[in-house]
Parts: sequence; structure tokens; C-alpha cells
Amino acid sequence: MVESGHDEDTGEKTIVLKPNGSLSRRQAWLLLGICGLLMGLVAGFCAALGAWLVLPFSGLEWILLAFCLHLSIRQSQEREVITITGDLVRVEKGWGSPLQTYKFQRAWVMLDCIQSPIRGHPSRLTLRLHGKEVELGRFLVESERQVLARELKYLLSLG
Amino acid sequence: MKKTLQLLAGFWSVLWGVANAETGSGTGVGWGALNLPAGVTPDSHDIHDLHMTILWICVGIGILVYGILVYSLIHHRKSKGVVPATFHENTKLEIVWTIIPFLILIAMAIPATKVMIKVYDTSASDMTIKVTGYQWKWRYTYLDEGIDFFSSLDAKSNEARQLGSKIDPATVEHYLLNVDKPLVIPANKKIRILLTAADVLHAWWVPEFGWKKDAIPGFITDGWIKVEKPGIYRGQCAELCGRDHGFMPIVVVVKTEDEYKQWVAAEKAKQEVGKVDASKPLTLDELTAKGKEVYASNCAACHGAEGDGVPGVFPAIKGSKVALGPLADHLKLVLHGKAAMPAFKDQLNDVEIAAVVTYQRNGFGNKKGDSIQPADIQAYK
Amino acid sequence: MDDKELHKANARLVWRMVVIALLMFGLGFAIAPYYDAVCNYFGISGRVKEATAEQALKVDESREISLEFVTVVNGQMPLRFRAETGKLKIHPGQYYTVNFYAENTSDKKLVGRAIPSISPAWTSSFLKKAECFCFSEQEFEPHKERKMPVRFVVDPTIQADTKEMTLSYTFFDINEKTQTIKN
Amino acid sequence: MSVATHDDIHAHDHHDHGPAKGFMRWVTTTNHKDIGTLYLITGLIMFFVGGAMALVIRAELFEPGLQYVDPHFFNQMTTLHALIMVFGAVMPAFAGLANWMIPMMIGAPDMALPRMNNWSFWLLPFAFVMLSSTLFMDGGAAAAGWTLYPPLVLQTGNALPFTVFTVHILGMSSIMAAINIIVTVFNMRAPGMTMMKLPLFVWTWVITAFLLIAVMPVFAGAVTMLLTDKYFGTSFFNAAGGGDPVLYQHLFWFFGHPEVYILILPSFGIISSIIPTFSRKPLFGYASMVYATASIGLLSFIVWAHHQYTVGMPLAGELYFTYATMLIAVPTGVKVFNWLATMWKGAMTFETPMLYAIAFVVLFTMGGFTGLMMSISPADLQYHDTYFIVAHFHYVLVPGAVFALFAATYYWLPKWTGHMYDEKLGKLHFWLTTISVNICFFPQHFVGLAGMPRRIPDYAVQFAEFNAMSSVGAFVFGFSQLIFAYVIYKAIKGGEKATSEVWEGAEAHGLEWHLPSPPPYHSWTEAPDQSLISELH
Repeated sequence: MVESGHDEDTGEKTIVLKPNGSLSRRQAWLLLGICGLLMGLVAGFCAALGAWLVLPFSGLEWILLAFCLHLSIRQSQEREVITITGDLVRVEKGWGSPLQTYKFQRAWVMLDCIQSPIRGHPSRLTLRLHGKEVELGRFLVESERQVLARELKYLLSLG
Repeated sequence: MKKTLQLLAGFWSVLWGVANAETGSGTGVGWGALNLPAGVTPDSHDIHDLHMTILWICVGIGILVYGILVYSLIHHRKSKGVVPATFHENTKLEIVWTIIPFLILIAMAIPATKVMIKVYDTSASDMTIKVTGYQWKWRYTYLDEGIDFFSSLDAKSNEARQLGSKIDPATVEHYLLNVDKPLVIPANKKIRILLTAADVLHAWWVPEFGWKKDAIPGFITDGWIKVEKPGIYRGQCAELCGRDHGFMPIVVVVKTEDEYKQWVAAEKAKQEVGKVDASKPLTLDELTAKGKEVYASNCAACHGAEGDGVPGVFPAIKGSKVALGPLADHLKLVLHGKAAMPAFKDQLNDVEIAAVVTYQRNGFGNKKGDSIQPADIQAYK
Repeated sequence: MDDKELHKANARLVWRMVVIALLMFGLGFAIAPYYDAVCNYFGISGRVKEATAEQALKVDESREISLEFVTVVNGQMPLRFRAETGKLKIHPGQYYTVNFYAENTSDKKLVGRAIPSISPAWTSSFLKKAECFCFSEQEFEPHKERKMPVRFVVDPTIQADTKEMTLSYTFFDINEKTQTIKN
Repeated sequence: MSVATHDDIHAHDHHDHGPAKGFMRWVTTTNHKDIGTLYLITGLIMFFVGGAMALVIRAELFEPGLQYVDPHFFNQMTTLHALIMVFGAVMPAFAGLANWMIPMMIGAPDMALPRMNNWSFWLLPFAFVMLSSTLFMDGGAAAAGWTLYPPLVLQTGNALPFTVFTVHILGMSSIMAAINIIVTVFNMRAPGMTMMKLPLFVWTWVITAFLLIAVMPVFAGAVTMLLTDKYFGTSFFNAAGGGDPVLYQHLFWFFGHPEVYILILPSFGIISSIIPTFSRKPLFGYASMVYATASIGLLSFIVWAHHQYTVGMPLAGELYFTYATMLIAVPTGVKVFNWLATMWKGAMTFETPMLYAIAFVVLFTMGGFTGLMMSISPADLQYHDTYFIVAHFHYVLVPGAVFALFAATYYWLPKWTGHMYDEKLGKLHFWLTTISVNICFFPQHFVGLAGMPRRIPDYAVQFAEFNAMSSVGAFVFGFSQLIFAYVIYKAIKGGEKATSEVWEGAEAHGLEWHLPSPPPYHSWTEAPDQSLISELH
């Protein structure tokens, strides 16, 4: 998803990129809770019959489910924030807080959109300057990347 | 090819029999060959009726559902130039076809409940017979009479059912449904059957009696029968119990009360005779002849009719170290068993053990030449 | 990630997997003594004594229940096992003692355990035992008979239409079991 | 696990590479289509392996007397036939369909956890090699039936621990597949693809996945207890130590009943996709289909003991399970009526997938009727453990689950390969299969009612005719499947090019028909247009 806006205070132009994720944290907890309840009931019932060996299997499985949901949600919480100020383009990548920051001179930076030679394969959108390169929106779907490319081209050319 | 033709002819005769059958009868060709037997106990009649009721309800629903389907397949096809409708919902219709099946189910549940309550009522029985399942035979204990015996597949079926026996099962009377010693019960008496097992799960089932029940080691389960007419009724073990699960039939001989009493008296007398016999010496021929019978119903299942055994699973008797070695070791093995080999101490009497051991030491080309007397067995014990 | 780094990461992963495999293998050996220890600690040993202390109950003379005794010997155990009586008419609330006899017919010492079963199953909670030989290990010397008493009462609150009950004991060979474990 | 985390994310780095070449492509693949293909091929191979075992059984039962195999080997065959067909053929085939179709249907580029997806597939071949190896062990493979009831199963030789570990591995594989599907469907749906817009195939798989994660631990626990009972002296199921062999049956069927729905619910989804396409009409009662599937799933947890009416449960238990089981007929009926209403006033054509779908409706309903009869506990005292039961569950599993798989294969094969399959051969396969399947299983109703117990290697002579007929049917059925394998092979090799829509008007019935045939290696790198999604249903 591509969300663009202005910083109220500084008037900086910002674009936030995020991958598609249809499950929110809260919904994930709800899902885990429901599964936990279901599995707990089942395992508890078996344990009450005397088959307590079911409990560790259920427990392990719930942990695996939680871990997998965590992984998937973490992936969908990846963010890329592109901030464009007077003479600088800043790209911050990370989960929750920025982990990597790249800065480019606005005037000199180059925007590349390379189509994949293989049909149906995703294109790559990069910012480049003096051998420094950063890829943008790898997790976006093709149409979103095209929108981003057009918007960035426009913003950068405003000079 | 000939075999196939025979089978086709047989199949035809079954269908022909069905078409011409007037009444439902439990045995032979007719509806009985295709449907649940009507049975000979009150429970079995109820269960048969219940079965027929549900069957006809299902047939009714089936005609309706398949009728609609066939109509639709014939009339609503693209090749007839039909323009497809666009409807995809109808709440009223959907509610109707949720509620109507529900009502039909209630109508089915009421008689089912009534029958089940009757089947479970084992109270006020006239006598109790304990049935114990063994791998792979049944043991019947008459708790009130003190009669106690094992019942296993008869020798003829047993011989014919061996892998590669070359005996046509069709020539064996009641192939796989005959035993060496059947359960005998009186007619028109409420008999409580108490079930348990001595090794693995078994299930006692005579279709004509209307129910089956599992025999579980360490636990007792029960059921009851009240057979209306004397006769011979056959069934089989119905719960997978190992290698010879398919070869532990049940035969119940139902006698009139008087005949039953005679049988009980004779049975008790026979038990006395068995004890006397033990002291009388027998000839080698007598022993091997008797031994062959005992072998067929007790040993052949594992060790093979010809004493060949099954390599790696059941040892051969032909040329075996035990059968050709010291008598004491041989007797010890037969009396007390070892691993999968059962102990025959309580299952066979001294005469039978003497006979079967003699047979094993002299049959299958094991020309050991000794004849073991019942007295030897007693001495060994 | 360059090749060198990848190589290092792979080597680490291999080591971790080896350690996990060793741990799993070790766990296979450790689980039996561990299980014993846990069971001893929590007192789950399968050797539960099912008897409860005798208490005074109101005897219901007006009702009579026919109690049947059934004995079963599991598998090939060389044991002759019987109850002194096949059937007993009892009044709910009154205590009775019935002796069971078991004879070892072999030359070896036997260790057995008897398991009770009651039919109809729902009546089992009404049959209370003050003394019982069940669930505990019983030793039988060769060719010796042992007398084992059962003292019990049927709770008078049992449903009024109960006319018949069956109490069965099945003896299991414990020797055999300990042997298979050793093998 | 931090390594795995890293790699899962890392996997996305490789989006821009095409598939690797050769054998390693398949070993290391994390692509949902590759893994789906692997699953489907495994399912087909195991279908033939399990089928060969069925033919051993039917050859022995062709006439009375023992002709070919020892009874002990016969029991190993019945046991392995069931285990392989359930866990080796049907479940992997459904997992393969899920892998192929779910991302395409919900507008996602791949499954949520591609690395785990690879692992959950590659556990399977090892599990089956292990299971097959038990046949060559001392004392042979497990021979206590697929239910593995103690105490009988404890008489198994060295094969027992291997069988139990196989079950554990298969369980792990299915659990990982189920979790992957749940996470994918919940977190990877394209914008606008709400839950009530999901195709029914996806819905039925989500419910199946929930059933799987709920009951798999029970089975894993139960078989582990078998192992500790045999080797570590515990007494869970051993009466001698105060345990109860019937407890195992309760545990097994607490898993086993939902398990049989795991085998049939995805079929409902497939049939609900195919019938509307070839009737050229929207599916009737989408919402009630979803609710019916969910209630079948829920009911499956409370009816397990109807597999054990003869163990001597208290009367109240028998009656409760009778009533609860009968209730299942209501939502199942709703499904059948909805399919009928979908066909009603449609403009039907009868390509192979549709033929299979119609045969599914007809024959699965047959299995449903016998199921209803068996739910009545007193009547089941007669039916239990007879060939009537064998006929029933084969009617719901062969013309049920397996026909749905055939239908799905013919339906989506042009999409997968980009080539139309050979319609003539497909129809030949259909008619041979449908006729022979009935010749094989219908007579079993009769022998069962007349008193033939199941799992016996030899039978009394009065059952000879119907058994011979059944065996002939089984052999024709078995060999007809070679046509199926050939049709698939032919379509992969070439043939008439398929359009992206494949079937006339299919675009209205699912997102997958908007992708080209064959679809690109990564499905929806282009997000499906909102308008496409809102047009569905």
C-alpha cells in the first residue's frame, strides 16, 4: 500500500509503503485465543479421561501457530518511509522503528524501474547515487509499484 | 474361466432367488441373502423393523432428491437452449429444507430410543453364560451349571482354509461357520450373555440374535437373548483380533428345554468320564487318531495342518528339536506355553494332551516311536 | 549476505541440528527413568488401593439385589481362580464378605494383579469395597492356593429397580509384563 | 529458530529469480505452485500404492478359501491400505489443491510461510518410506487395522515404533500445512477480499485446517501412549495396570471422526466451485453453505462414540451419540439441496469435471443414507464391523473424496498446465470409474447385511457371488485409473492451448480464472482489481 502525505509542521512530503496484510494484531490475538480455547478444551477433555499425554502436543502446536502468525504479521508490518525535503531524499526501512536509513541528495539521485525479463515477474524500483543503491517497495504488488514510481518521478522532478 | 462361469451362474441364482422370494427368511437364498435377517429373538425383530423403517425413509428421500436431479439434468441443459436463471438465494426455501429433515429425524429417533432401551434391559434373566474370547476361539462357561468348554473352528473347515490347501470350500459343509463344540442353550429362556476376553478385543455376533458386543480384556459387557425357535444359528467374531480373526466362528444350538436338560446331564457325565479315562492305557494308533483331531482344532492354526509352521513366525513341528527331543521339554512347552504359544494345561484334558503330543512325535515324518499315556501327563504334572 | 557469511551460518545451523539430534536421542533413553520419577513423586503408580473405610449405612431389609461373582484369568496365566459362591442375595447397606481363591498351578512363583469390573457399568459407583485384593500385586507360591477376601456394601441410595449386579475380577499376569520390559 | 525467521524473510529476496533448474528446484522450492504439484504427484503415487494393496485384498476375496496370501499379511494389507489412502493419497492431494489454488483464489502472491511449506511437504516422502519399510520387518507391518486398537496393536513386532513415528511425522506435516493455510487466508487476502467473499473451496479448507489443528494432538498423544504402554511399562490402555483399552478408542475416534470430515469438507468446496461453473449460475445459498460447513465441523467433535456403539457404553451414552449423529444429516442435507438448487434452471453442460461432480452428489448421498442408518444405535448393533460399514465409508470416500479430487483435477488441469486435457479419454475414465466403483462397493451392502464381518481374509461360501462381483469391480476400477494418469501426463506434455478463462463464463466464479493459463510463477504480483473481487458472488 502506498500512502503519501505532508508533515504538518515542516511541510515535508512523506510516502509510507506497507505490504498487504489483512489481519490486525488484535484480530491475530483473537484468532490465537479462539484456537487456544478450542485446543485447550480438547486437550483438557482428553487429560480428564486420563490421556494427559495429549497436553504437550496441543501446547507445542499452539506455540507453533502463534510463532507462524507472528512471522506473517511481522512481515506485513514492514515499513518503508520516504521523506522528501528541500534537498534531501531520506529512506527509512524497518519494523516499528527505522532500522536502516539512507540519505540521498535530491538533485543527483536517480530513480530506476527495471522490468524483469521473465514474464509475470516483479519489476524492481531503486534509488541510486554514487554506487549507493536502495530498493523500494519490494513487497508491493506490481500496480502499486507503478503508482509509486510515477509519484516519485513527479516529486523528484519538481526540483 | 470355468470358475468365473460358475460364479456368474451362482450370482444369477441369487438374483433369481431374490426376485422369486415370497417371505423373508434368515437362511438360504431369498431376501435373507440381501437384507438383514429378521432374526429369532425379540430384539432382532425390533432391530429388523427399525432397519426397514429407516431404509424406506431413505428410499423415499432418495427418490425425491434423485428425481429432482434427473429432471434438472434432462431439462436444464445448455444444449436445449436454456437461458440460465440468476437466482442464488431463497431464505424461505432454505429454512424449509432445514426444518423438514429435522422433523424426520425426530420421527426416527423415537422408535430407535425405544428399541435401545429394550436391548439394554438384561434384568430378570433365567441363566447367565460367560463368553470369553481367546485368540482364536471362544470359551463358554455356564455359570449356573458349572459347564465350561472351548469352541473353535471345526477340523474340516480348518483344513480347507489353509493357504494352498487345494480343498474346494464349497465341498465343506458350513465352511468357516462350524465349530468343534457349539454353545447349547434352551429356547424361550431369557439368557444373559456376559462377555469378556483373555487377550485382545473380540466381538460376539450371531446375526439372527440381532446384536453384537465387544469382549474386552479386564472388563465385562453384557447382552441378552431369548431365542424363539430351536435350531442352529451361526455367527462370527466381529472385531479384528489378529491373524485368525476370520476363523473363530460361533455356533449356537438352541434346544427345547427338555432336550437342553438332557444335554446338561450328558455333559456333566462326560466330564466324569474324562477323569476315569485318564488312568486307562491307550494304544499308539488310538492316541495318534485322537491326537490328529486335537491337533487340527488346537495347533494347526499356527503350526499348519502338515506341521510346517510359518517360517519366522510359527515354528515347524516337522523335524523340530522339541518334538524329537526329550519328552519333558515337549510336555512343558505344551502344558505351560511360551511367548505366543498358549498353555494348554487348562484347555485340554490329560487324554487329549497325551494324544496330541504322541501325534506330534510320530506324525509329519517325525518317527520318534514313543506313545505317551495320560498317566504320564499326570505324573509330569 | 555474502558467501562467507552464508557458509558460517550454515555451519552454525549444522552444529545446532547435531546438538538437537543428540538431545532427542538422549531423551529417548532418559524418558523411562524420568517417567518413573515423576510417577513416584505424584503418586501415580497405577497401584491405587480402591478400598474405603467401613461406615455405618442404613440397611434396607425390604430390598434384595442378586449379586453375581465372575472370575476371569487373562491370557495363559497358570492360575485357577474362583469365588466361594457364584451368586449372593444381598440387602443394600449391609456389609458382606466373599472369599476368592486362586491357586498357582505352575512350578514358578507368580505375580498377578486383579482388576474389577461391574455390570451394569453405572452401578459401579454404588458398590463400595472396605477390603479388596484388586489393583495391588498378589504373589502366589508354586502350587499354593490363596484366600483373598472382599468386603463390600451396596449403597442404599442405588436406584430402586436394580435387581441384579455382576462383579467380575480378572487376574493379569504381571510377571509376563516385567519380563517383556526387560527384553 | 532465529535462523528460520531470517530465511523466511530472506525467501522474498528471491522473488525476482525464476525457478531453479533440475532436481534441486523441487527439493528447495518455496513456491506454492511447485509444492502443490509435489503434493498432487505424491497423492497420485500413493493412490496407486494403496490401490495395489486394495487389489491384493480383493484378489484374495475373489473366491472363498485362501489362495494367495497368509491371513497375517492380509491384515497388514488392510491396515496399510487404509493408512496410505487416508494419509498418503487423499490428504496430500487436498493439501496440493490448497497450495495451488488458495493463493490464486484470495489474490496472494504465495503462501504466508513458504519455507515451512517446503518442509511440510518434504516430511511426507520420508514418512511413507518409513511406513513401507515396516512391511519388511520381523513380524511384518502393523496388522491391527488403521485404527490401531490396543491390545492387538501391541502384539505388533518391531514395526510398532516405526508406525507410530510415521504417524507423528504425518501429523507434523498436516499441522504445518494447516497452520500455513490459516495464516495465509487470514493475513494474505487481497484488499477487498472479505471472509464472506472467499470461494467455498477456501472456506472449507479453513474449517478443515481448524479441525486438523484441534484433533491432531489427540492422535499424536494416543499413539504415543501406545508406545509408552509397550516399551516403558505405562498402563494407559492396559487393564492389568488399571488402564482401559476402550480409552484408546475414545481418543482415536475423537480424532478419527473430525479426520473423516477433514477428508470430505474440501470435497464439498470443490463441488461447490464446479457445479456453478457448468450450470452457468451463481452458487445457491453461499452463506448457508458456509454455515452448514462450519456446523458439520463443530458437530464432528461431539459424535465420535458412534464408531463404538458395541463397546458397552451406558444407555444414556448410546442415546446421546445417536441423537447427535443424526443431527449431522441436517447441514449435510442443506448442502445437497443447495447443489440441486444451483443446477435447477441452469444451462448445464457435461464436461468431465461436471460429470464427476454430479456423480459425487448422487453417490455421496448414497453414502449419506447408509450413514444415517448407521447413526441409529440399535440398528448399528447389527451393521457394526460388517461389510455394510465397509460399503458405507467407501461410498463417502471413493465416490466422495476421490471423485471430488478427480473433478478438481479435470477442472483445474487446463489452468495448471495451460493445455486442455483429452476430453474423450476423460469421459472414458469417468464412465469406467463410475460403473466399476458401484460394481465394487454396492454388493458389499448386501454381504454386510447378510452377515459378513469386515477385515476377514476368507468367508463362508454363501457370500461368494457378491464378493466375486466386488473384486471384478475393484480390478476394473483400479486399472481405469491408469487412464487418469495418462490424461494428466498428456496434458502436461502438450495439447490444445487453454484460455485464461478455460471454461465458458468461469471468470465470474473465481479469481483464478483471471490469471493466464498456466499462471505466472508468482501468482498475484499484480493485485487483483477491486472490481474483479466485488463482482464475485
